[in-house]
Amino acid sequence: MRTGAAEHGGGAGGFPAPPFLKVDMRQLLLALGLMLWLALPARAQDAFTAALPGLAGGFSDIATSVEQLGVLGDPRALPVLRALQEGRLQRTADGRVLLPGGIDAATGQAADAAAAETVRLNNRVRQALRGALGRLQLVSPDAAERGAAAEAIFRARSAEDVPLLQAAIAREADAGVRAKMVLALAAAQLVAPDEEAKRAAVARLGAAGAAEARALLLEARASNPDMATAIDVSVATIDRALSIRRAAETLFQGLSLGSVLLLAALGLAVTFGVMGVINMAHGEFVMLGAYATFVVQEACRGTPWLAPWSLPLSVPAAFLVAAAAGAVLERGLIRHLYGRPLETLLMTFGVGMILQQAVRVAFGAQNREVISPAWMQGTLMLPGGVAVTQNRLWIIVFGIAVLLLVVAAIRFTRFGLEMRAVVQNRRIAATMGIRTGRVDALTFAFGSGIAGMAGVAVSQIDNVSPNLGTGYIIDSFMVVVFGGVGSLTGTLVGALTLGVVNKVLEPYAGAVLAKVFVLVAIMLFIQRRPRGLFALKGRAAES
Amino acid sequence: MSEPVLYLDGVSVVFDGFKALNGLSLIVDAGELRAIIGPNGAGKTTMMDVITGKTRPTAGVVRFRRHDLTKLDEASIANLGIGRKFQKPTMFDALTVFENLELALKAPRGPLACLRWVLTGEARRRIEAVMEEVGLAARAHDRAAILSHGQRQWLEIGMLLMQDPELLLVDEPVAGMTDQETEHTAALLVRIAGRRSVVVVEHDLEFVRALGSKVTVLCEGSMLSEGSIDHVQNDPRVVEVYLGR
Amino acid sequence: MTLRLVLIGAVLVLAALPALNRLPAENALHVSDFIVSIAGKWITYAVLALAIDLAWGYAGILSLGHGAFFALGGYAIGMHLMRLIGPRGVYGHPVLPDFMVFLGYKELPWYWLGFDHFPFAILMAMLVPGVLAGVVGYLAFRSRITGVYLSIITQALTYALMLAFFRNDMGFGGNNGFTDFKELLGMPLNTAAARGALFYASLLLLLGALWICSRVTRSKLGRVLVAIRDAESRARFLGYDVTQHKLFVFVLSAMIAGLAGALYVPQVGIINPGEFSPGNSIEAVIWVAVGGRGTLVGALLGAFSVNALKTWLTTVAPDLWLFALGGLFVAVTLFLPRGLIGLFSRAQR
Amino acid sequence: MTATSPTMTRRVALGGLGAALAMPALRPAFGQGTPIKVGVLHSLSGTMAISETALRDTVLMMVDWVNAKGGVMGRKVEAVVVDPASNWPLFAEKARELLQVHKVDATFGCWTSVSRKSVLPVFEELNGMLFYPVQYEGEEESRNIFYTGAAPNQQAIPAVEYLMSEDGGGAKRIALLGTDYVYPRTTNRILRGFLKSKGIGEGDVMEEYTPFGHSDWQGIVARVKRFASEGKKTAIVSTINGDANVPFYRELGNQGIKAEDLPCVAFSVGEEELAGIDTRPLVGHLAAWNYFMSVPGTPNAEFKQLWQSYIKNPRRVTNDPMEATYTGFRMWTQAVEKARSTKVDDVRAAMIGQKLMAPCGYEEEMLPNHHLSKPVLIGEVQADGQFNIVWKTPNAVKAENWSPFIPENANRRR
Repeated sequence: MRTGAAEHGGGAGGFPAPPFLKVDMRQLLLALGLMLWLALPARAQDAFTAALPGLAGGFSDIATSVEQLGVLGDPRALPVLRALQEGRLQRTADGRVLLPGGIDAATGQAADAAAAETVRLNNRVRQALRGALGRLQLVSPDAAERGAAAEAIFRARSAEDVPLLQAAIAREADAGVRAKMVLALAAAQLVAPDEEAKRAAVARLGAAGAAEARALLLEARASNPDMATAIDVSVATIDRALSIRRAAETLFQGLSLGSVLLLAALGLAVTFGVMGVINMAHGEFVMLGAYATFVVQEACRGTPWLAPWSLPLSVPAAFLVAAAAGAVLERGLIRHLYGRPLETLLMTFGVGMILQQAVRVAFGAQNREVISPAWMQGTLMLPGGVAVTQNRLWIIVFGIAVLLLVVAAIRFTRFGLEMRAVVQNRRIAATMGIRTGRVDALTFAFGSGIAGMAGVAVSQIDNVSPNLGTGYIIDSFMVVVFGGVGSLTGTLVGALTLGVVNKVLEPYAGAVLAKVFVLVAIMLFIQRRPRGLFALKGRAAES
Repeated sequence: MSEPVLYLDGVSVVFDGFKALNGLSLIVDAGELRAIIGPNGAGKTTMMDVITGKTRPTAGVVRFRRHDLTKLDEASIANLGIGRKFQKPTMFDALTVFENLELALKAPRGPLACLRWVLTGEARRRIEAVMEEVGLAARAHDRAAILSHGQRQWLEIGMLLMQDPELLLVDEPVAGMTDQETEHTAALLVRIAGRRSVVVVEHDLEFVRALGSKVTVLCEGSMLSEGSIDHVQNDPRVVEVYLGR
Repeated sequence: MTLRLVLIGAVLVLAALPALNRLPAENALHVSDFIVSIAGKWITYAVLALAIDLAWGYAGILSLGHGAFFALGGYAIGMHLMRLIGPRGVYGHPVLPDFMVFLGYKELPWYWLGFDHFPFAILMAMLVPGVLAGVVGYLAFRSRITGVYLSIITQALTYALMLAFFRNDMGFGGNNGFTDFKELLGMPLNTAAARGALFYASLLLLLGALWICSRVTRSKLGRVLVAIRDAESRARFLGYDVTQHKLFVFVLSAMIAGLAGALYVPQVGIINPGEFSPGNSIEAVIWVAVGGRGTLVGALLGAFSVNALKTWLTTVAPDLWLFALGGLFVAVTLFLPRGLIGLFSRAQR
Repeated sequence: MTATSPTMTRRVALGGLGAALAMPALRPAFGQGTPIKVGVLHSLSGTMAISETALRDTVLMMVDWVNAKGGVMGRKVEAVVVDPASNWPLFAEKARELLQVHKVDATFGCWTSVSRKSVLPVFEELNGMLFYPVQYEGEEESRNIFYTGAAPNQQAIPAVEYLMSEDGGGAKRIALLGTDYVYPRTTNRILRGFLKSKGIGEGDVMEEYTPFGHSDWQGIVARVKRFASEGKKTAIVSTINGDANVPFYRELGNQGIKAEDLPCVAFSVGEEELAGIDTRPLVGHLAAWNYFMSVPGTPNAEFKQLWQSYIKNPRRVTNDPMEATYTGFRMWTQAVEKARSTKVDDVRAAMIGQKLMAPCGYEEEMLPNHHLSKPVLIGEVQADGQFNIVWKTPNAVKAENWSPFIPENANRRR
């Protein structure tokens, strides 16, 4: 169900503009453009107005117009193209094109916008638009915008861009932007007729070591048979760089999968590892956490200054919701079954069924949308060109933070002390005045709450649906058993090992077989070490 | 002289750096009755565990006749002819007295053999005889779960008898027994010892005296003293660590 | 004794179902076609429950992967049924099943050979689960993996099999599995006669499984299993090789489950990897818990009552039945540790 | 007409109680005759509940709709709802129950192919009638099933043609990503045949399958990026099943794959699936369907209005399978009226040739092969989770359930 994004799309109010579209900047450019326009010869004015009606036509007309507007160098084109990109350009039935505010793009006069409709885009238009805007923005005073323009030209390159870029490079002061421009220049030179420049470009692209450069080189190889050897050398250079990067990325992917497993398993490491309770509803607690995230997000939606913080706010909320559910489950049901782990297992399976259906009835069976905040979107470039996705990076950080939190809670708090006391000797702990029932409830609530926090992370990468939990329960148990029941170190090492092994195997075996191999490997491993990697010795291992 | 039934030499067991047994050596001859005493944590139960295969020694030799016990699992060791009675009487609570004894009865132990097993008249007579001996004939069809502590001790001794082992390891057999029962148990063990070797671990010195056997004193995982009860009671080292307290 | 009488009565009623179905519809004793068609399925579930009870109720082996053995048996007979379709498939290939034609197989994979013979397929329906149980059981029991650890391992086993069977490249039809069966032993399926025959075959299997299980549980082996269940290490010190005994009963149980699966598939007309899903295995264990484990009658009672309840509730309360069923599982484990059968025996005392 | 609350409607289905309880006072009086029963066989729990509950609601909405109009042949229509719980053998059991116990005259149900395959023998044996509303792989034609979703030629092939066209970006290399089950496998096989006929070599096609509910797409998306770096314009064709799409699209967005560079066209992603995703990073990716909620025109406006007032939520989306359910239901009522009978054999005969101005804005017709003629629409994802229709066929396309791109269909038994 679409609840929130429709409001966003309407664009009337709270939707924050991406940074490069800041209004002041646009006005600045507009003013700059107008000044230049006044100084321009009449021929260009004609070409500009001549290109405009195409924007009111079909997609291919629009694309052609956009390309024309891009090469004209006419500053009036910039606001038109920008409006087009933002979906704010309108057209009327008689073929006039209107800027936002109902201004006729050709005349600059206010026009009747009543019957106008928005000009729609398709990918071909978007592609043309990117190249055109890139060319126009190469002179932008904003470095980030120039950088983006260089990247856009890199993708849209054509021979005509060569002089444009050469001029821009000469002007450029920012080293990072300059490097992008140099690369874009190489890309453009690759399709330009100058043979000498082309050879240099091949070498430069090879040194860049990027997958995009590789694509360009291979594309050029077909049309430049005489340069095949040089291109092959460059491609081989890129491939070498890429293979190292790929290994690093695989490692990151493994750690990322591992951190999700860690989060899902940490709560289980407490409830199963410390208390010996097999909670088959554990996955449902993760699900509750994800739904808590959704509810907090919805609650924050009305308050614009709060909305970006909904995800951090969800963490305590998810913890509390799942912990409360856990405490109720422990006090109400599980405590009657201590010492009967198998019955607990079956009973909690029934509880899981009930929780799932309850959420389905309350929230509907459809997926719920949890939006990633801007700081969790996109890719982060690490040194060496290793690309890591932001959301997964944050989940790794979150996983480590939760682990530290758990360790700290067990080591350094009164509750942790009482918990350890009860685990080691319930009777003696009771005689020393520890209310063991309360400690049991708190411990279980703590483990469940951690599962809830895992739900916050999972909501960023997976479906938020009533079935969410079922996908994590078996993996979590495998992590805990593999790592060693009752050992947090074991859970950490177990989760990360399984994640990395899975990701290393995946390209060779496929996603399914990789997982099957891992499961079989764990089963065999447990034959050798029935107590797991980091076996606890002594009393806890006896059960 | 015939070879010893049980031969332990330099046996050590280390748990997490703690030495439960420390170079223990012990020889038990055929038909011998041996009492073992020692303070808590002296390694008595660990020694039993090593002999019966529950715990693997870190170092040392453990032999039963010619068999190297360190290479065998519990079931194989039991089938060689070593029976064990636990400190805390352990049996199968869901089964009756009769069934517990039937399971202990020396017979083929494989699953198919058990499936085909038919209770012959002779086997029934043996079980009934043992039930008489341990005084549980009247409770033959009661589930073991409902027996009193003393009766459970007797049932476990009965199970030991049914196994017909060559070597009996008996851990604190008279805890929870009346004086009369204790005497009866002592007499029973002495009687058995003629034909079999018996190792008894016990705290109750009166009982040990009643056995009239050679006594080994363990302390901190190794042998402290060995000899008659009078000999060890007068050994100053024994007095210091054990009796003196 | 009373339980046995109830059991005999129940079997007689079951046996009479197809006959009662022939009565005119207005007769009070008339049983609808629908009941007859699902009763056959329930019987195979009951056999699965018996198999689980033998391992769990008597030997204390709580396998959360018995659904895997059931499904493997089903796949074995499913392969046979697929072979029997022959040139009647959509693409008219004389040997290859449709899905293989479709995925571009040129010839049958080696592991499909022999399944055109019914005795071979039935043998495989027992042997494949048996061998798998043997290997997994040997490894697990030898390493003394017990209790919840064993449950988790067996659950992972069925999960891994589910993932593997979902792959189309395995040659078992992927997610769609096998459907569109035509005949078995010369009888066209999807006729009342075939359903009757399969129903009685299932009933025979149930009786056979009951006989084997009670033969085991009433022998000394049964008492050894109980001994192992309650005090495994004590049984070892008595000289019982626990690994062997557990393995014996686990393999036997897997083979019974495999046979149940083999009769299940022709009756429901489909086998697909969903049968391996861990939830299915847990549900089957819960039938046993609901009925009362450690008594064979309890397993049967549980399988029939839970499935009847599920059939009824999924129609009368399609949105709420999970609450009812989940609540039942919770209530039974909390208040009726000995299951429904515990109610009866309590009443007897 | 939709004064009936969802809970009350449910109760009708639930207990089979009379309509008197649930229907408001201004309900028209029904003529003679017992109610006509329709079965609703959609999973309300388990993995498929995500997709199927909306279809259950659609059928209940249509039952209300037709009753408000005075029923069919003056008889009231009554829905029997069951929950097959995403369990395929249970689908077969419930189908049998609907037909034998509840004696329904028509059934609306199933989503996955395997559920349809599971109930097919039951419907054939008991001569029932099933309306199947989801796009599927074809290669089937049962006299007891009416397929109101798309066959592959009504979805997949036009979409790929579009990708290869100038407007679509002129793709020369295609990555086929799918969930490992029969619909993606078949569709991709058909597409491979099609691509070959268009001169695209084996080396320029990548095919990868993942399990249901696959949630970790990092590796696969990275591999697709690498596949795209071979110097030819590349596009992704996704037959990824519903649930796995959310993590897949999140990964696409996060790895910075822009639709301009590497467009992804999906066949199983509709408005409902997008409702679980932040679509802003995905603008420009494509989907091919026979209906989008954004289709202009009166039939669609009516359909949307009907749905949103029934479900009492003005923001609930409609999607293609819902439209197919709607179309199937209306055609069924037309056919019953035409045949003046609810008997399966009569209605089946009357169904062929039924026409309806469907919400997709085209007139659809039930063909003798039990499939519909349907238009093909290609939409681009917009920031608000709706689709912007960028291409459509001029007319409704006839369904080819036996694809000419599968060579084995030549020696198919008829």
